[in-house]
Amino acid sequence: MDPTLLERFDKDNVIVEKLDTLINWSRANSQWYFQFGLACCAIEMMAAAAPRHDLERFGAMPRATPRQSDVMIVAGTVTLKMAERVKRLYEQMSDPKYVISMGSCSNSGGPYWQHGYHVLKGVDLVVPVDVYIPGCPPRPEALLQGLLELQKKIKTETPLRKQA
Amino acid sequence: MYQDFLPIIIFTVLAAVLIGVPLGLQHLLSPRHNKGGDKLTSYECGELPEGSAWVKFNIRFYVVALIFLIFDVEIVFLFPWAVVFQDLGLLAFIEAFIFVLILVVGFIYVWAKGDLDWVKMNVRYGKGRYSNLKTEGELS
Amino acid sequence: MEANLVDKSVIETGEMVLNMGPQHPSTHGVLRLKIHTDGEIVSQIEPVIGYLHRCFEKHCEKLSYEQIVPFTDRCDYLASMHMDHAYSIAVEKLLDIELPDRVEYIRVIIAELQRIASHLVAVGTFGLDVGAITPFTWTIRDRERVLDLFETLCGARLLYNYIWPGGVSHDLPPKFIERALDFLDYFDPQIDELNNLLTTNKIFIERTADVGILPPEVGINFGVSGPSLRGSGVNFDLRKNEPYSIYSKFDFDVPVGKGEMGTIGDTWDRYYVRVLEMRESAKIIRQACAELPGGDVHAALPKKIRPNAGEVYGRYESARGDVGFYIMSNGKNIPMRVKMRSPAFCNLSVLSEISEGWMISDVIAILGSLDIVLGEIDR
Amino acid sequence: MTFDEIVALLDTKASGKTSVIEGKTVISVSPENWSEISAILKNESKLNFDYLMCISAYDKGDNKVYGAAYNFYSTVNNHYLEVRVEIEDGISIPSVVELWKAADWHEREAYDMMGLKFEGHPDLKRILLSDDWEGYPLRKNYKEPDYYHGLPVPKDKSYWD
Repeated sequence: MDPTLLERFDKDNVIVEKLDTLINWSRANSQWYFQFGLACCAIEMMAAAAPRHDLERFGAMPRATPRQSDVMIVAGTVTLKMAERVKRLYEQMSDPKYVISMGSCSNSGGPYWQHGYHVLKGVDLVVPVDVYIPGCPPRPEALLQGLLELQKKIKTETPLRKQA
Repeated sequence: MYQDFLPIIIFTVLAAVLIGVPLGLQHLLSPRHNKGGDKLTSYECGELPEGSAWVKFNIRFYVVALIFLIFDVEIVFLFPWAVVFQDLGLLAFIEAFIFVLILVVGFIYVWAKGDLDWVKMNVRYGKGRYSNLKTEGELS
Repeated sequence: MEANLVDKSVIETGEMVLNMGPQHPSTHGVLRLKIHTDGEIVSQIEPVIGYLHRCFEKHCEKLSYEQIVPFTDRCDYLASMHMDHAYSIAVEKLLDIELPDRVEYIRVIIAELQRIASHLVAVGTFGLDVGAITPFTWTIRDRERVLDLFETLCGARLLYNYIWPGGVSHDLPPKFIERALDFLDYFDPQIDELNNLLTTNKIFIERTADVGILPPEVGINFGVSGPSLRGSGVNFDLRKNEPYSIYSKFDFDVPVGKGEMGTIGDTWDRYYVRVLEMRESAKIIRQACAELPGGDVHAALPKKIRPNAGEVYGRYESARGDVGFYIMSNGKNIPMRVKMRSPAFCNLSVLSEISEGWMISDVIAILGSLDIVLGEIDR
Repeated sequence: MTFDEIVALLDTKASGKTSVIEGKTVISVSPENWSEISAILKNESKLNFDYLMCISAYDKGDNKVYGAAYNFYSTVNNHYLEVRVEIEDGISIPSVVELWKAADWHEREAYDMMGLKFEGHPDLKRILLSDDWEGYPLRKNYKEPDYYHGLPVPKDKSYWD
């Protein structure tokens, strides 16, 4: 695997790199997540943001409005009454935006899949999801790993080249 | 003659560059496809806003804005006076003092009439610090 | 002659309907408040709930008694041990099982640890609502230690499925009691630190004293319960008035709002009752750990729960208030109807009554002091 | 006061309006005189039920008879009472919002979940579900809608096997 940008600074303090990679590097390491706590997973997201499993180490800072956030962490059960709001909030997020579906409730309806008449069976029916985190609720470490997966995904993007 | 204006020219050019370059970069690098649709609707915690913000506000907000305007203009008058204040001597100082004094009288009147505090709370269960603001609240 | 040049009543001013909608950092979950404001003064609030309605009562009509326990966990996800305990007490009342003493003691220790953890979150987020960031980081850090205890106990951090009708799923792991007592020794000075930081903080007092006063008779009429009602001076705690389980064996006193910083029943009192309650819970845990008897934990676990037809209403004192389970059974192993009386549901209904005339920032402080959890309100 | 004393007192106050369900410490009241009985329960000094714990709407199972179980508690006299009001579909129960403000949301929830109509309630509309939801979910004969606002409600299991 080619050395990451950080390792190349060990050898010399000036590196030459494609603009795509530099943009991806900055976007990946500053994922401001959109405080979108719905249910039990929100408490685990809060615990992930708290001192023990600190999210800020990875540059993930909680933002309250969709205008200033890049990542929407859907943490909890999305009910049918809430589905349109999730879609509208996703639309109102500023580009480039990503979605992490945290917890089995937002992945696929979770424990409420069988008799939950008011539960949306998976948030991907409403918004495009980038990373799914299993668990009910997933541990804060699982959320951290979800963010790292998203970082890998962002680093493979080509923001400047004309999309196909 | 021109020496006086050189710093101003440098200042405006610098400002133009410092603002223009980031805006240009941002226009170049930012993704373009998501500019319309729901994105431009006003954000109200996920809901569609009900009613409009163009509501007939209470008159007291306009009064506060008016008072601010008066004292703002007063300060504008004091600026040139402050620049040449040294070589005008005692007379100018007294005149400015009278000018400010007249406006302070108006300020005291406005303050006493209570037009400055626009937070007019009438609390249902007001006690302790807020007991004077009670409405017809049953609480004695 | 009063120069009444302008007849002010003619100039009627419109009200702006402001939406503190389902996604808002300070509504403690997906709660929407339709606030009618004139400038910044709130004239009327209409809470809209149901954004987290997960059909708990429909699940109870389709699942058997043991299968419902994970769903009661997910109702009040900040104090899920309390919900399991309340549900188990109701079902045991229906089956009238006799529990071994060890199970009762374990349940009391776990319930009081859970009360400390839930109050820590309530105090932390209330500090956040009023603008103090540090208490949140301190309280959640201390709460992590309680979650470690629960993790050694049953492997889960937040939703445990630990207390079953008739007993508990696992016995205490070795050295659990020493670890719990270590936590309590570590925890006592932390409460004093929290008091120095937040409770006696001038800005905090200015923001919360005399704000959002809940008169006792209004609270009782609205069905408010728990620390929110005790903040108004009503000495009503189910563990004292109606001692279920073995709470009669422990001596602890019930903190009641005394209006030290303002009047009785204001936001500061509701907050301070929770801080004192954490100390009382620590006292109970110490007494329970000292007298923990031996014995088999799975002795009274029924193989098949099939209660005879009848109804039962089990009451329980959870971290948010008075949880009730009204279970109607018709003899089958699936209940006919389970209705959960949610304390936060009634506590929230009093919000529009006591926050009339306050400013929007005060309404956020009042909402924080009521300590609501939306999973339990919407069920 | 024990349950029998309460029943005796109620008989003296409003004779014949309440009946005890055999084998259970529960009073059953017909909708017509429920408002009168509830006034007695609240204002009578010896009873003084000032704390309405919860209203549970239940379905008898034969798609015709529905009911609401009121659980009362008195913080002053420290005693309990459970009252049941049963109705056929379509008849409405008099609301008790003026006596206990806690009933306001509980009655809206009973209407939302079970379809019990409470006449005299300030604004009886759905509290948990959205306003354009058809059907009352907790009824035994409730069938889940297939689509709601274009979103599939039942779990699509086609890609499972």
